Amino acid sequence: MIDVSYLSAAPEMMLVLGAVAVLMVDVFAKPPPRVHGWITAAAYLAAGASIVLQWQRLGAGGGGLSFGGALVLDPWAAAVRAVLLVVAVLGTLCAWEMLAGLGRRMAEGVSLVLVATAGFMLMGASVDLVMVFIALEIGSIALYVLAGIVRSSPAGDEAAMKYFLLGAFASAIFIYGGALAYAGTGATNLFDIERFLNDYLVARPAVILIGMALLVVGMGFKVTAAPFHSWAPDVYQGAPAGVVGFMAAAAKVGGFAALVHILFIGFARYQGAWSDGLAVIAALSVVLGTLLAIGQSDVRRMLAYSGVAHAGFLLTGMTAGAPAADGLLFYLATYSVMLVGAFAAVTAVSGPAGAGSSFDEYRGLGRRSPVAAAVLALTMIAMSGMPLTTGFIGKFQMFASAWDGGYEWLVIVGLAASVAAFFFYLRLVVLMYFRPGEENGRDPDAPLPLPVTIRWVLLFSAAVTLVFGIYPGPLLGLLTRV
Amino acid sequence: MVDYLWIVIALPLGAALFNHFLGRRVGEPRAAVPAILSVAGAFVYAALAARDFFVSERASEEAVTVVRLFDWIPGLGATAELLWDPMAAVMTLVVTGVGALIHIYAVGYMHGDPRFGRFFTYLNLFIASMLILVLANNFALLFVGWELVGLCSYLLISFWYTRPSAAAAGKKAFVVNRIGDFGFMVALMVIFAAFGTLSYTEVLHEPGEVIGAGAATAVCLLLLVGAAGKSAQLPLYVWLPDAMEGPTPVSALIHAATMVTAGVYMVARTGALFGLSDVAGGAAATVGALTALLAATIAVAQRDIKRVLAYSTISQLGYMFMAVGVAGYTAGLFHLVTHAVFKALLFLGAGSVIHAMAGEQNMDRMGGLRRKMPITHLTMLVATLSIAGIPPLAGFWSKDEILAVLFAKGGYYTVLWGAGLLTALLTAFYMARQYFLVFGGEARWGEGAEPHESPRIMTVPLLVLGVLTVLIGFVNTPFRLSFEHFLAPAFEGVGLLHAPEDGFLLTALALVSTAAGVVGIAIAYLVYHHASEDTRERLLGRVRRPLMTWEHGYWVDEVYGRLIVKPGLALANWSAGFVDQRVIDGLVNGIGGAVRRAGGRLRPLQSGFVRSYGALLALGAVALVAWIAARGL
Amino acid sequence: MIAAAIVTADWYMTLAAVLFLIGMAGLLLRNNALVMFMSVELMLNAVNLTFVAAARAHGDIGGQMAVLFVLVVAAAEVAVGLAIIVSIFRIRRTASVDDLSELSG
Amino acid sequence: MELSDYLPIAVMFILASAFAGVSLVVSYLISYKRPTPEKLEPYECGIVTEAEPIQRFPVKFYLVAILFVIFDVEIVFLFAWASVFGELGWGGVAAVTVFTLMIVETLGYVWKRGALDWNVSRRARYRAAPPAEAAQEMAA
Repeated sequence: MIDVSYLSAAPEMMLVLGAVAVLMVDVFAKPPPRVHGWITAAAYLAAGASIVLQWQRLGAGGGGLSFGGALVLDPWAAAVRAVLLVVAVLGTLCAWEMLAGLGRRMAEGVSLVLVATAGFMLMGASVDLVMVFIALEIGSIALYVLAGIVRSSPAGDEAAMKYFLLGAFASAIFIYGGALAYAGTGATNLFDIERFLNDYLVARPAVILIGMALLVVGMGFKVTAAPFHSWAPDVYQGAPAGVVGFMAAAAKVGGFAALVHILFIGFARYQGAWSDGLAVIAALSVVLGTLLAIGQSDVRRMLAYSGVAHAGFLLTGMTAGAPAADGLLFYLATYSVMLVGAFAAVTAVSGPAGAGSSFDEYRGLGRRSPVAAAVLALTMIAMSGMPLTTGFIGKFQMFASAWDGGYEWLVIVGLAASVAAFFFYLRLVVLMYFRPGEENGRDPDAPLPLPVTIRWVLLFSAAVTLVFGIYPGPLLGLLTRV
Repeated sequence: MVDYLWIVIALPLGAALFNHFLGRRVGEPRAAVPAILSVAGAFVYAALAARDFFVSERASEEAVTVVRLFDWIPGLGATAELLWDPMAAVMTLVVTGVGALIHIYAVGYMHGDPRFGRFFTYLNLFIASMLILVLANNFALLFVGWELVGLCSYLLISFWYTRPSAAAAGKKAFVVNRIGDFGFMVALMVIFAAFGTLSYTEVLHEPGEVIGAGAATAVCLLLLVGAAGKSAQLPLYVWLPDAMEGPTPVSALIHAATMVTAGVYMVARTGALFGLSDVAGGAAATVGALTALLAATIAVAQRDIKRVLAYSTISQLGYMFMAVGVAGYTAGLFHLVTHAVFKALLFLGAGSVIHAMAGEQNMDRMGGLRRKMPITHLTMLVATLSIAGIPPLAGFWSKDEILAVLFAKGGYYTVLWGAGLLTALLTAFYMARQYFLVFGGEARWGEGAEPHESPRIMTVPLLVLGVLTVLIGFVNTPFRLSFEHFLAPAFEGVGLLHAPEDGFLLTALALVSTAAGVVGIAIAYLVYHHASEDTRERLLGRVRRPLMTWEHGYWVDEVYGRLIVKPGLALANWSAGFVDQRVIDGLVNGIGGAVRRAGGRLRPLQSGFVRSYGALLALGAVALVAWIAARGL
Repeated sequence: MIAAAIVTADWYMTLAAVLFLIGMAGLLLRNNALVMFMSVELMLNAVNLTFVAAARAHGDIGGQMAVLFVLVVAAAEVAVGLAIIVSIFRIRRTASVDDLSELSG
Repeated sequence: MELSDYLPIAVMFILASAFAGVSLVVSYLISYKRPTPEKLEPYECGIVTEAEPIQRFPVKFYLVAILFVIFDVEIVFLFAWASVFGELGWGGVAAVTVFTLMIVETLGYVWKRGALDWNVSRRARYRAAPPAEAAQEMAA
């Protein structure tokens, strides 16, 4: 009955422990911000160590189900955790200035980041629909609060409100899908669902199919796939700059991690039905995301729509089913690092807690802050899928999977959108390097202060994007174990 | 030697990095030193590595070496591998050799520019990218180089970005190239789907066993779209004339000698695939012929010294496409090499003239420069005669071989041969016209202009290229086909079309094409040098209509604009006076605008109201449920 | 016995579907954040009803356990949601979500 | 009746949603929109509203209510545990202990932050250190 392997949830436990410690230390000792930093770092280290242990266990042939079948320890779960840990560390560094500016509520902010990370990590490990739901809510609720954590910002409040209402709506749809799947199959565990669908010939599987579709909708919301994306631009624009990169990347990784388990394990039997559905969503996301990004005049909204398009590319690969898994992970890992890097530059420009990032603020950035501009330019180029960056390799793998899976039309749509996408990615680069700085009273060439935490994030994401773009072998090798 | 071939790429790349970080600190003349040395070093290294190819009695398999660097994208069969065969060697030598000379020249040309170091950074980056392109052993790496040279081209065209026209030209180049790249990317997907790998070694080795003629035609036509974008062929040539906004060394290196020939190189490289499809080859040759003729007529009426050369480049690239289209790969590559030399010379000479005239590019305000600039004059004369096809200069041998190959193919291709011949006549005419307008006759320059010969750092490269223009043609004369033998291992197993060996026929063809060149020069001499001002006006007045059409490049920019922009607006532009610059937002910005408008139309979706977002979400959910339920039931 | 009078699990599930749709309609049609939020709660309760009914039909305890988890998650959502609504109300003096449309495009 | 035999539900689900969606769209498309402040009042009845219809409660009621809901609902898990107490054994006890400790920790946190004080003075004292944030602190 009791098949609990604490190792299979150890990283999350470490993070939650860290969150608890931050809160407790804060109320009882009222320490300076740096103490929270140490605790957070310790929590990340412990989580990282547990992930390493998990890899070792997996390498020794261990792993498997745990906690009554709610969690699984497989290479996918471990790799997703590693990606999320990197995202969380970068995100925390990026947000640190904003968090430290929260004063007495800083501890809450820090612990929310830790808890959100734990939640999304759990999404990647869950193989039970109820567990996925709980993990999803742990992550999401923390993000709702983070979006509005700067009290003095009306835009932040609006962002939090929209995120919350729509997120709650999407979660309700998701768990209703879970309920219908349960009604149809008698199980919430994905392996049990798989077994049921394999063992019995379901004569009229309407309930199960509807449930599956609603599950896809719920996850589609989290990963900002069109037409479930509409929250993303507003939330990215309104939330405090420091956390946006983390919010965007973590939710996307978590959402895809869970979607992969749900569809590739639980509903593998119905691949014919869901891969067509995914293809349609993917095409819609790619086209809508690209078209809408072109007209934007705010960097964060542009990045949000580009995120919609990227969700589309990821879904494009997913249509091929299980063989696409390692490519997906590579794409997720590299894209989220790019995303956090881009938002680190955005944070440097709009200030740690700022809302909105008009294109005009980026004029002449190349002179004001060469590092931020260079990294932002690199991430833009990488997101556009230029060769010698990770963006190209990720995208190519997605297209190759979809082509192999028989979705040639989807690949053509994706390629056409990639071509069009150069417009807006390059527009920002041109703005930063080939346009004079704005002239609203201050010196257009005044150097932009770059906090050391943000500089680290920028350099790290640039290094990852370039090194693994030129020489992706090791990363691919690591991830193909999935 | 060959094992460390990556050094060839690493050298310019290292110099680019050096100048990127230290260029501003080391100051103006010194920043160029590592740049020049790295490219020259790459040339020397490549020449030494190519040494083996000159030993002719080797078995052909041995001549082709694949240098494996590291596993790049294992799933795609894309290993970072360099291919070292005679064709790659030729391309490498052209890129680094001509590149090194142009680097030296640029030291003088870019003198005093505040972004001197940055210029050499881009230039070196370009050389490295171009070498990746030509040395790649798989399509993925080829694509990497392909995109990178495009990026460098974009950066260098808009190098003087404070000029709005330069920025617009850069954008135009980039966007048109994206259209070509789209075709190329789809081609890559199809190749990958059909062969399961992107490696040349596997794809190009007897591809007929894997794919049928239909699939091969599709792949080749898609590749051709990509090649047409990069090599400025119909209908994607519109970016190249505008690209002349870049500094002249850039025009010489990228938009004449090297990058624009990448399309030709790619078609030659994939000759095994093109060999499977007569349709694709015919399409390439036809596109080439049409482009050659069309661009030559446009060049006849240009007034800007660089635009003449730009259209001339497009026209000459058309020749190369004709050659590779009929599988005359040797002829095409031979012309590629000679053209790289004499066209670089022409551009550098033009740059020297522009430099002397303090930025003036209109040939109507030049004239009589022969005595002021003796070295420039002499070298330009050699290059002009060469491109006009006068023996025994380089252009004669290579152009003649292309025409001979076309004639040998016979049938439909005889028509293309005729077009090529007509183009040769026009080429001779407009080049001679340029020569007489710039160097001959009376000085027409305005007050205060003081033309002078350029400094030695610019004239020495001119002289070197001039000597090469005289000599390089002799590597492949009908009497001694050294170049063809040299390249032979690269085309092992590819149905290569040779020039006819019938001595009489060859002589006849050579005489005809020489005659065309002579006639063209003679007409130009009569009209632009011999005739008095009045006679000339009267003569030109009679052909005013076609001349105006040509001067405005058949209004292609305008036509493209009209296809996309609102017809009324375009009509207004049409009648408003055919001003080229005004309607520069042709196809390119038209498409951009259309896409942007589509995006704008979608924006109300994002009204900011939570409930409308919720409604969108709900509708999406309902639609997905309905769709999946319908599929599954 | 009339067959139709036997209340099967289907009846409950149909009721749940109706509740879910009512909640969805409420969310889309009302513009007061609190009411919208209550609609979400209604949707979650429809989920609970489905779980319980299906658990009953399958004779499986798992569905009932799921209900507990959904309940708890709903409570957590309530806490956060109300806090956000209160916070907005303090600044803007309104609970109408249509007034929150400054971020758009 | 087969459990999987839910096609009627599916049809109704789609029809009802489509109906709702279509009526939304149609009403949006064909309706006149001339909003006036009166029309946007929650209760439009001809008389100009002078005050908010409902007297608002102080935030502290809300805080207590929320805390109650959270702690109340969390305890639900103890019932589930209690019903299989015997089967779970010491492992179960350990898990529930951890769970309870987390709840106690939360309680400690809110208590220490002053959320449970009906009387405001202690919260004010807590905030005395950084006074500038007092204004932002209200709903914490």
